[in-house]
Amino acid sequence: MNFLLTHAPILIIALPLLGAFLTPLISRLHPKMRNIFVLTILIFTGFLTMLLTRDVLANGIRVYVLGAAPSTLTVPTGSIMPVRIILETDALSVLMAMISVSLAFVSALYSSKFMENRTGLDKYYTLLLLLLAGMLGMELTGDLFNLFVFLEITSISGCALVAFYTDRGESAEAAFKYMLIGTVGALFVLFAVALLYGEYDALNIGYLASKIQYSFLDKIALVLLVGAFAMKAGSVPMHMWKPDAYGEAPASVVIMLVTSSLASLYALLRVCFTLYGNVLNTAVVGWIIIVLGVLSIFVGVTMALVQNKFSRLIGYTAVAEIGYMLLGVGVGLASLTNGSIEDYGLKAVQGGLFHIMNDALDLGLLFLVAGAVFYSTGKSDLNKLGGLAHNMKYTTIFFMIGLAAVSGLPPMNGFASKLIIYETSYQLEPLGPILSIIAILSSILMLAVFVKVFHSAFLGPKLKEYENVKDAPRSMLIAMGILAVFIIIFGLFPDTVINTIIKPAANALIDYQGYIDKIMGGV
Amino acid sequence: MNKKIGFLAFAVVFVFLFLSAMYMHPFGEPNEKDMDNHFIEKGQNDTGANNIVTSVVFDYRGYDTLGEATVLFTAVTGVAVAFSMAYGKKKEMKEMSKIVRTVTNILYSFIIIFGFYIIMHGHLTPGGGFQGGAVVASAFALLVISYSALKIKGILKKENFSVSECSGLFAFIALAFLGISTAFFYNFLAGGTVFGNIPAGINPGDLNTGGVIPLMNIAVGVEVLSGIGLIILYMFTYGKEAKE
Amino acid sequence: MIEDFAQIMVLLIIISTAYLAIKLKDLLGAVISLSIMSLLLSLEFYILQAPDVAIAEAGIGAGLTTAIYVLAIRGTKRMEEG
Amino acid sequence: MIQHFPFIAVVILIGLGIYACMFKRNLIKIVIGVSLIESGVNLFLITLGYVKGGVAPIYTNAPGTNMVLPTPQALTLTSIVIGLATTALMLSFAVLIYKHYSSIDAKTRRLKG
Repeated sequence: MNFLLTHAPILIIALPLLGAFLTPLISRLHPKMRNIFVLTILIFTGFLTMLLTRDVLANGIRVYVLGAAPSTLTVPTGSIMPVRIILETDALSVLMAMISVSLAFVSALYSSKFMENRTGLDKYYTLLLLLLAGMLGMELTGDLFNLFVFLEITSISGCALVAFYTDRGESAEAAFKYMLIGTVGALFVLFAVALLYGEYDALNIGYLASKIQYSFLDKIALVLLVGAFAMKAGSVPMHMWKPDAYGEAPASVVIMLVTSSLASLYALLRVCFTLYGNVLNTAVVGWIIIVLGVLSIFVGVTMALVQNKFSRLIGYTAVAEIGYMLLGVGVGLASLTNGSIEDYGLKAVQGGLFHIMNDALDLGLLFLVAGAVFYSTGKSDLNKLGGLAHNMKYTTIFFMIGLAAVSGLPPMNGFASKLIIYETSYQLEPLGPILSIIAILSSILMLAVFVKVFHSAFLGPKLKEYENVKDAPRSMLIAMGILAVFIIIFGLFPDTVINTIIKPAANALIDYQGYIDKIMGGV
Repeated sequence: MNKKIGFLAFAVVFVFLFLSAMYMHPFGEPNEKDMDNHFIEKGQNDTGANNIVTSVVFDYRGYDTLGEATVLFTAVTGVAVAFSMAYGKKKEMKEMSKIVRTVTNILYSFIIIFGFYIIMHGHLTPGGGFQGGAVVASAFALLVISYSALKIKGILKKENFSVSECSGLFAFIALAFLGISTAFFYNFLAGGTVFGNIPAGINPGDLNTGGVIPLMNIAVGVEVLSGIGLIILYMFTYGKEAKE
Repeated sequence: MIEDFAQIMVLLIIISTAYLAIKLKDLLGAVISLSIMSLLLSLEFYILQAPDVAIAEAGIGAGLTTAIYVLAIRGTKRMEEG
Repeated sequence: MIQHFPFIAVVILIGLGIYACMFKRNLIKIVIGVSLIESGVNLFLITLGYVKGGVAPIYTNAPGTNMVLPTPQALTLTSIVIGLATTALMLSFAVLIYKHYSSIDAKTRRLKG
């Protein structure tokens, strides 16, 4: 147990990688064995993540130095700085890792039936594991270049999965677009990393944070990093890939894509709060992020109103949801001055982080419902669907839960986190009340959007062509059920969740000094 | 209108980049070199490799290299997904002329041997798994193009490539795992008997150095040559019909 | 001095081949221009004392990437429209 | 000016690449643009690591011990292989798009970016 705990950070990343390398070999033996193998890998990874989470919450930040003897020696003897790649996991990283692993498990469970009739499933599962490994690598690493490498793994495996329905031209298009955005974004990240390297001759985030001077080149690097990660997260100026990719990919993949965009958001937060935490003019950057967030909310909701393809519509609401997180975090950043933060600012960050978690659950559930509808009826055009509630009872219930959660109705989790964001952004000087009103109004609009969907797809008389439609198979229902149960639990006991994991995560995000000290030790 | 906004954005980005170039330190005189000095001074002692670049690639930043190999693997899987459906009829491509084939026959074995030489000497001279793997893969590309792909399917099968790609990667990650009693990617062979000699200073080069680095070079070389070979085979067999 | 001059020449040719790679309507020509750029880039890497990277760029950038481009052009269309 | 010339060359390469990505409509041209950006970034990394009068960081029969920085070379190696991977995947998507639409012009459909 102790061994596992010592090496947990790397094992969490290496296990899915190992699984991915072995999946093509194992699928030659038997398809069933492959599914079991993938699920086993995911369960083990989840177990290790849980172990790590417990440890980090109890004992604070954990470092793991790759290739060093011993594995906690961050600064080697005879040097003044870390030279090896260091994995640094704090409460925020483990929160994100938990989200990624659990959604990957749900996705694998769901796909065992959902993708059953497709060919090339060995590649599908390989890519799924690679996508998970990429996200985990981004979330647990403490090294900038390593972040870039795993960002590439995430985006490449993501687009290969978007193109998985190769019999449709649209999916290839969406994949190309996603790939272009991802690659150009990643190259910007690399350029920024190179700029920072050229100035400080270091790649470790903690060390760079302790050295950074906010010179002109640092500012350019910041702009490039924020731009690239915001692009990958799907915030407004570059959100166009998102509905395309989410609309064309298989539903079980989309929930992984949602978490991968959250991983990019995590990287954005890491850059703003930790890497530049020491020097940042937080008010300006905070307001930029707020503006991006509000624009995303606005554009996402208004575009969702006019869509008539199920998954594309949810794709636009995903843009809006990213906006809510940016809003929460931006309010926190704007109120942060010289390391001390206003009370409402801290709460806003908590709201934003809580919303990250809830967004993954809510959107995940909705995408899975859309996938189930597609699985049963073969259609995703909302104008052609109707009266599904008669035959697909469980799916309808899950859709109602997801609808309530995503549009922020009590007692769901979405309500809990959005309430925090409304309250805290209201207190921000000088434009706070307006922000909060926009956020509330957009939420109501979102409810309208989904009620429209509910009405047209699920309610109404039984349509003739859907007379023999069956509800989704059991494994898909279980997958949706897991998400629904979490949504309700988080909605009923938000305070417990916030106190156990969100609060430490928010504190870890703001405490850049602790992050630096853990790397630099006594030096 | 749209184009104008695009052009404005482009101009802004370009000006930013240009300014950053002007603010860079003078060419050839880096401000800080603490980390790199550590690599240059301690590299031989820590990893046992003469080629410091290789020791950075496979030891100090070996984990990045694992990620890099994974990126290639991901892309190969992605290409396989993209071409998983055969469209239309496969058109037999004509072989190249007799001269080309003869030259290929003579050349390809030399290129392959040269590639493996690069792989094996990665810790001593410029080169390594990635470069050597690419050279071997280019020999495959030569074979595939000068003979028609359909003709040589017997030897260059996608399944074989796929298996060797996975095994190369597996060997790589397994080598990383073997050091886990100390740390993942720990160079556990350096200082031992196998590949364990530690060179010091400028020396003519000794194959028996580098710890796990030569083994990792071979593993990565196998992965890269079969990965790129797979990409070329896929693009060759499915990338050609649908014309006219 | 002579090294500086050689380097500037190489960089200028790199830029002009890159410009050609964008400008040419014939995609095959553009790709060959790109491949020449890669070769010169690898020469530049060699001048900058990076033989490892030079080998990689020559093998991967100039050789294999070009092969993949050519195969892709064979599967699509050779000329750029408009 | 002259001592910044390698950096300026990098910027021009990246600029050309971004231009191609933004304004070209042919998918293969867009991929060529991505390749150009990538080459520019690689060149940037290597120029960062150059030390005047330095030799390659390889001890085998080295002419001296004033070496250029090894880290950027390692990073560039990684970036070159990643570049090959992304280029191959994007080109295969382009071929796939051509199979479906018999066109690789971005403007004929809603694809633009």
